[in-house]
Amino acid sequence: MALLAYSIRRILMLIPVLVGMSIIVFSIIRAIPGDPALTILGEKATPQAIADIREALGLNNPWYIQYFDYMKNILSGNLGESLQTNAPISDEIMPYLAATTELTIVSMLIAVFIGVNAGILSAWKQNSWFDYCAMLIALVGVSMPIFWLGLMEQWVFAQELKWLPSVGRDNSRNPVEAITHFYILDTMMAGRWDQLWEVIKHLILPGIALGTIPMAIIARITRSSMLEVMRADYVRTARAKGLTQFWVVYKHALKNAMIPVLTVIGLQTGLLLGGAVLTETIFGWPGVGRYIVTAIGNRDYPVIQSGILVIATIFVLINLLVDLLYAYIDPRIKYR
Amino acid sequence: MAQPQLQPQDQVVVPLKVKQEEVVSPWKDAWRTLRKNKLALVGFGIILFFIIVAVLAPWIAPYPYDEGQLVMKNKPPSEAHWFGTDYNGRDVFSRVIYGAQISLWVGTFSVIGSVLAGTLLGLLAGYYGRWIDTIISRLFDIMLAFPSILLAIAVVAILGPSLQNALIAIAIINIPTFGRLVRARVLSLKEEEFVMAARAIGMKNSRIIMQHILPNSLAPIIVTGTMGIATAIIEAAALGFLGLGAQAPEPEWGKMLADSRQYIQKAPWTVIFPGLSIMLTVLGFNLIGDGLRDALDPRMKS
Amino acid sequence: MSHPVLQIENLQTHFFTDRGQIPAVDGVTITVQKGEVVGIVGESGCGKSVTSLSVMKLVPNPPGRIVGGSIKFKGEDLVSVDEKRMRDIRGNEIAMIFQEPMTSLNPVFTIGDQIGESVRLHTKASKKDARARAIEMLKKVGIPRAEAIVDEYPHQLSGGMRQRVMIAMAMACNPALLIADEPTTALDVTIQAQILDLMRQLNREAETAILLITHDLGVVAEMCHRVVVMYAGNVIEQGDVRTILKNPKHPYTIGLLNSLPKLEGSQDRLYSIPGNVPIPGSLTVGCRFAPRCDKVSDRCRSEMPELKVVGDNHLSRCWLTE
Amino acid sequence: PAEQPKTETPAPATEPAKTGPKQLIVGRGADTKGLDPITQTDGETFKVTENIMDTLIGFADGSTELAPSLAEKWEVTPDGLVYTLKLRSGVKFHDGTDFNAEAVKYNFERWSDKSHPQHSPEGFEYYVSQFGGYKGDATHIIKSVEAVDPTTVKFTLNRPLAPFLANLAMSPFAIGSPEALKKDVKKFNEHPIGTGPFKFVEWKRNDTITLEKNPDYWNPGYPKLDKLVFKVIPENTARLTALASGEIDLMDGLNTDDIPAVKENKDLQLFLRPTNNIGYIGFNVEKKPLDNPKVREAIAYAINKPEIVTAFFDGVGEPAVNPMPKTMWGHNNDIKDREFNLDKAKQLLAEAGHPNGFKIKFWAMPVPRPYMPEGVKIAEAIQQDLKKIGIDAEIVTMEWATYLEKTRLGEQEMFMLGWTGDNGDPDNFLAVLLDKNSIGSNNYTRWANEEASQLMMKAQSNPDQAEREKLYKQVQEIIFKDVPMVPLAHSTPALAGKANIIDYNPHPKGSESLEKVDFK
Amino acid sequence: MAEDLLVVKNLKKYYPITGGVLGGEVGVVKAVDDVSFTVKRGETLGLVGESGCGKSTTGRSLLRLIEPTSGEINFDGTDVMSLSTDAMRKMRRDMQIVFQDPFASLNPRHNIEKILEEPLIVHGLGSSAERKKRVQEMLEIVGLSSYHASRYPHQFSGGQRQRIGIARALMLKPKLIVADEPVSALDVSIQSQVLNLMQDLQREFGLTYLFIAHDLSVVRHISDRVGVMYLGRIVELTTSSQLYSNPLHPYTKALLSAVPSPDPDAVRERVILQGDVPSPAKPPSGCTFHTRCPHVTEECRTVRPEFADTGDGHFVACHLYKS
Ligand SMILES: Nc1ncnc2c1ncn2[C@@H]1O[C@H](COP(=O)(O)OP(=O)(O)OP(=O)(O)O)[C@@H](O)[C@H]1O
Ligand SMILES: Nc1ncnc2c1ncn2[C@@H]1O[C@H](COP(=O)(O)OP(=O)(O)OP(=O)(O)O)[C@@H](O)[C@H]1O
Ligand SMILES: [Mg+2]
Ligand SMILES: [Mg+2]
Repeated sequence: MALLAYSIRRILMLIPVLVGMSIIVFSIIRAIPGDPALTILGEKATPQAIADIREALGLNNPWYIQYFDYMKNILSGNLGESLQTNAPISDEIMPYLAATTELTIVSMLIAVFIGVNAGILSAWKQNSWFDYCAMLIALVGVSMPIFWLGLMEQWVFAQELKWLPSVGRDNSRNPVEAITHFYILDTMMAGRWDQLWEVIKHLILPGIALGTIPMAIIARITRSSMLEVMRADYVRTARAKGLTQFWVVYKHALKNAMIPVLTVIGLQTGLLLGGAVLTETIFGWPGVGRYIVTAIGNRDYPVIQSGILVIATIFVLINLLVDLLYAYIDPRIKYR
Repeated sequence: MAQPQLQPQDQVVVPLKVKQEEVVSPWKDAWRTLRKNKLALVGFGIILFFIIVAVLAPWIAPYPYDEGQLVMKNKPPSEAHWFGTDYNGRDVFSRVIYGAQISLWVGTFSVIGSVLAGTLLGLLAGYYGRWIDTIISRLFDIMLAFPSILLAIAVVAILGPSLQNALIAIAIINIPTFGRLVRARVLSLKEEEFVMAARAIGMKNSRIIMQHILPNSLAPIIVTGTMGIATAIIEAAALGFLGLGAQAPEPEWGKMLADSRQYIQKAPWTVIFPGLSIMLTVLGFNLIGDGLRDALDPRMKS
Repeated sequence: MSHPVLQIENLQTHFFTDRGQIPAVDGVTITVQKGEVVGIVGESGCGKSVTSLSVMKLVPNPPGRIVGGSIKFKGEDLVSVDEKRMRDIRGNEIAMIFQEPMTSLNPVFTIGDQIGESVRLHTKASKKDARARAIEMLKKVGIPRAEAIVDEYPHQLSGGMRQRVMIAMAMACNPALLIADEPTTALDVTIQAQILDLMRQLNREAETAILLITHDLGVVAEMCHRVVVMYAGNVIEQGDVRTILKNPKHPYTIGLLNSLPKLEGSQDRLYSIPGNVPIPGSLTVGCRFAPRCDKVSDRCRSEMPELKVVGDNHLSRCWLTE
Repeated sequence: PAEQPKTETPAPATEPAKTGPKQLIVGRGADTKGLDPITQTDGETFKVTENIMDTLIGFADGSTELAPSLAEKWEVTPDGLVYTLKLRSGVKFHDGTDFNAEAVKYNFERWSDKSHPQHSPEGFEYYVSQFGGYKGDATHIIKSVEAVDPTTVKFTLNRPLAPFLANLAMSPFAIGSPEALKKDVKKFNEHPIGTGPFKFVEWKRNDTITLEKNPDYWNPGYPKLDKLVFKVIPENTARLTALASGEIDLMDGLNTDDIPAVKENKDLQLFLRPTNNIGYIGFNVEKKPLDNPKVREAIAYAINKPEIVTAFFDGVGEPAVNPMPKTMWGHNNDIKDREFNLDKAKQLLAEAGHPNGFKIKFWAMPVPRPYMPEGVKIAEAIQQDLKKIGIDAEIVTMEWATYLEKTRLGEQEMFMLGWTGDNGDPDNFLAVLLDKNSIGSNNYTRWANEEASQLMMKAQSNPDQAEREKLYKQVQEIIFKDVPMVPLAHSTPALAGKANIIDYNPHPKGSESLEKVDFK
Repeated sequence: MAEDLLVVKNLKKYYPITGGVLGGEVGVVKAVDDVSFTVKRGETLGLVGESGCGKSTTGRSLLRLIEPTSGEINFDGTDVMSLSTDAMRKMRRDMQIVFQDPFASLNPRHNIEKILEEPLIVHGLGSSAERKKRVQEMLEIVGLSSYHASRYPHQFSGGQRQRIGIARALMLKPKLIVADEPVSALDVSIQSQVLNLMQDLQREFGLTYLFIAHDLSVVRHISDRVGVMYLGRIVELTTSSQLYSNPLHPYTKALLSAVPSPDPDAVRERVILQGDVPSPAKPPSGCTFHTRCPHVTEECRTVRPEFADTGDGHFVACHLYKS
């Protein structure tokens, strides 16, 4: 019950944040110099055509009128239409969102699996050869400019060795009809295992590039959290019961150590969702980060607004989810 | 069962060297711990190296960073050009050297900006609470809910792409990081008994903040700041990579990467060296940050 | 009194840190007979906990290591047994409870889980049996609503209750020896009285030998048959409880007793031992207590006295008792 | 290539032909914005729509010569005011409705009439620029469009327009199904219906657009392919990698640096798109010190055109002398370009009163365009040379939209831009870029030369091509002398494809229908 | 000069509990619930009770380090509750506090000289040289050497730090010192040193102490009078000898009997209380001790007993002693 009340309160608290965000986004993008009409028309624009388009898009209204119009739409569940494509954003954004989400999930799976286990092993075998190596790698990992890592990956594995494809989400030669836009799901539903393999191959390089930093961060935090927990009294209690080290680590310590790790995982997932711009640029990934950045370049106001709003909402929801997961892991948490 | 084999030297008790009379301030103490941390020393070494390189750039760079000959385009490393040449026939080695100036400058000054603004806001929010806290915290929430790179892109889009504006954008997006840190620190320090004691002797708020709260928030700020420089350098490079940071012909590392990426197969040296430099600098700051954290506040590990 | 459950002989446990080698426990000899309650008293940092952890072989390693002496449990030297055998002993034949009931229970598992875990590990009982045993133990240590509490989490219990749970957990496999490391220090006096009462009762009923670690001479007086007084890693005096409290020989023990404010009489001024408890390892020669001792002689500063028999079942480590 | 090594016999490239439907995947740099061609202005859109929708008149393969398309024949009255087009009969739109004169009339009405229900509130940019305005405007060229009979359309003009037929051949003026347009004009932009060789299937935004063969296509034997996919791969290098690994079959936007690699690769072949553009360095003649022709000329001398072209247009571009393609009629071949000469440049600067040079802002294009593949890099190269004559050029760049907006308003000093021709007429280059009436539109140099403008006006209204040619040559001389811009290069954009692709003819206008393309 | 230095009447401190969907106030923790007592000039009043019973809250409320919910505090003739923030700041010259945790109550980044000098600076007392001299003097007084002045807190042992805490409190020559468990964190052998010091200082400077502790023997030793707290209320208040020889409240009795004595011959009747201390967020009705009291009656459950004098200034709040 406390949990429910807490969840509701958290969701209510989201409202001012979202409204604040929408206002900030709205004012920011209108402060950006550059006319959407021009990006639509390009270097061949005539003044007449520019005027026509501005009028048609309502860009001649004062910004607060534009804002209220926009919010009115949002509240009735309408994210608006792209200035560039005239397509409803709610339709348009789905494939992008799915692409980013798929990549994010894969990256996070890689990051969590390797990161958590490396962290545990490092803590378990503290000061061992493995520990030093893993932590050095993790340190290099957090210091890695991902755009450089991506480029290097492409160069080595795609261009020189030709082991993996370097761009895109799948092999377009025999695409599977996109239903969910999660290509892994789509190919599986269609029973197209050859294409599934293609999709997975396409995910590997960007997945690693995107997953490296969270992986390193997770490994480091898991290690330090584990070390801290391993010093805790209850771990000593568990050992005093005669449990093997394995059980002490994986049962008693891990569950407690996961609490800060979970925070980081949640935070990083959120960051990846919106911050995958660079990776998406390098790997030609048709994701939402690029969608928004392209829209910024095009001054496609509705797309920027809705795109960021959607991302932010997801971000906050992920954090909410993480908080709720705590309750599952840590019965002590009282929601106040 | 055999008795455990005891090594003879185990029995020798090494006496502790505790010099009772010496005055050891917490900072000195931290410095001692830090000095023992080999990785942190490596970090210091790396950063010192880059600082020296940056300062002495005009003397050690064999060529100007903005002059090349098109006929020397994309030549591999040679004796004359250790890191090869780029698409304009410029010496990559010289450009990387000058690039150190830019990265260190942007990293340091953007963080100084974020720290100043963040500390001020964090102090206000944490110490005075109530509606000031609500407003500032909400603002931080809002800023943090944006994917930071998008926010930076938007800020640069307003101000126009340039190195200085990238610096400003990075400083802005990192304000909440420091603001929240300081606020949390203030909130916990406010409950500390020594702050209570300061109030008990009749101290004014302003003095409490300056004498007790701020000095004790400094350690985490320094640690986070050091790591923040690392992040800021990457962010600046990312903006440069996206064409929103440094402008041609400034030899910013991220920009060099972006400009040369199309030649990666033909002239990989134009991509490898700037990237390595970013990584090394960032690694250096992270190493120092790790070391500082262990030295300044062993409990702050996270 | 011929069957010692535990015989610690000249135990030395050192910590190897970057500041140097710290002899946290440096020559401790303790014997615990069947059914006996032996108290270890001493001020903070004198090595009480390290001694008890050494018996369990739970000294964190690195940096800690047993570097000398023997620990015989029912004749078996624990110093040299392997980890597997040690796991059989822990929780089964020797159980341990700790000072902080707040943090010694794992916050993310239920009480029943944590008690049952030990039972299942050592008796191969089924999950159901383990749970039944957990409830039985909870009832035994006087926890009301045992059936409900078994499914609750530690944070839902008060400190006293948690310490009872710790005791239930320790006693679940009927250990021959219970090591209690300051079991009541964190508790209020009224709760302390409850817990001590419970321990006394368990000692009588199950004949479990108890090694009770405390810094409170009052607790010792109420609980123990014999007392070991430690100072800076050494045993400095040892004997049965009446002898130590009524007729102590070592200046430290005497000073300690005198410095206690008495509930009954009102002394105008308390006796106080000058100086501070030494950092272990900072003294390497002579009697560790010498710098604070008011009866100190030159010999004390240069030569470490032996633990010698000074009376019936009474040992002391002081040159004055020569 | 009749002779192939033996190992090549089971060439992987021929496999699609054997195993399944013939499919061509075209890699490109950006996605289409919308598929209703009249609403669009960018090439990425036309690359797709030209395969779906036909224009009345087409261009011959690889040239700007006119060729029959939906119209089989046409006649013009001598006064140049009435055009009669004979339409192909039996042609059907992809939705099964008939293509006929009424459909043509409907399309023109939709485009020209602002009050037409399917007219766009955003207007039709190209219609205005090519046909002088909308119905009712004084400058509107088309007086009427009549459906004389189902296969005959008659256009009556208000005044003669020399390039009228060429205009009809432009991609935006492709004929769409009236039924589909009437049903949902918004949807048409996502799912166009035409008479073209391919039918629209699916559009995954920023990823792929899929088309399939139109079995009822009016041109017998075509298209050769069963399926046509356009795939977005923004990065040029990445796109080439995808081509080499077989993910795509054909790509545009090949980096000039990669041309040797393509040539060396046996599995690949190089295509060159005939040039139809100009990339130039412009001077805002209203800003000091660029108002001085001597200064402009000095800079012109300081730009090492041949070296820049070699370095950045390697093999696929040639140094430009005039602001229009060399292959176009009317190009003045007699003008000899200035040599790269720093001494001369210095001397001119001194004459102009700037012996020690000056500081200047040099606006560089932030985006690659066919006429200027690497704006900033070229700017950097020029900057290096300008430094040698004492001109300290600061490179300025900003978002493309802002760049266009500000240059249009004349905020720039020295800048770079370019132009790709829409039809084969010199007017489309010279007047658009340098006529004084184009200031505020496409004359970014703000060069207002009375003499040149007079000459161009004369040329526009003169139907005699030989006369016009002379006039345009004169204009080019004036331009060369007064240096409002330094024409830099005409590029021949490079494309790469699988070695087994045949019958692919890149068109100078930048996009083309792929109906004839086939695999060996 | 009145005899009573400090008069506290009906002091209350309630902490709000927030929760629910809107995060509003859903209850209160009655940390201090209607406490009254007086402290005479020059005496030591002890305050004992189990953890969480509100001792610290009481102590801090007196100095308005925590803003009390209601009540009257009269210090040396001044109504403390009505003072402005600034006046209160000045008032604190005369009321000082020593904290329990010797590790947390000293700013780790200041050296001892700075810590001790600070009170003087804050109140603008003395020149720099005079202040330094005072610091040296004070260090000697509390049994440290003047060369300690330049050292930092972490270089001292717990006992030494507690001396520094006391020295800081003394710098302003206050009239009253609230000592909040000053010896609880110390080892027995150190505890006696600090207790002796405090007694010496009291004699020398004529100090008045409010001495808070949970250890009955310590309080008994140092105090002239002792108040016993239970769940936010004082249940018994009398002289320390009376309290030991003639405890009236059942809780006091139980508390006394629960203290283990180091004398193996001591024989005392043992009262072991059942159950735990209830939560101050949900204090029991009537007499808050009724849930654990061996003498509970129906009245105890409903009527709150009055805190009344049974004679000779022996106050008790229990229905058993209604006159
Ligand atoms: N992990 C460790 N690393 C280094 N030194 C240690 C470690 N654990 C204990 N010691 C040293 O061993 C000494 C004895 O510690 P121990 O915990 O046994 O004291 P104790 O008598 O139990 O004290 P307390 O009453 O505070 O529990 C301490 O002074 C400490 O310096
Ligand atoms: N800031 C606060 N917010 C809410 N409740 C509080 C706060 N501070 C104290 N309390 C509650 O008030 C009650 C009294 O606390 P107080 O610290 O005065 O007890 P104490 O007698 O000093 O205990 P201890 O012996 O543990 O120091 C406790 O139950 C505590 O939980
Ligand atoms: Mg201990
Ligand atoms: Mg307290």
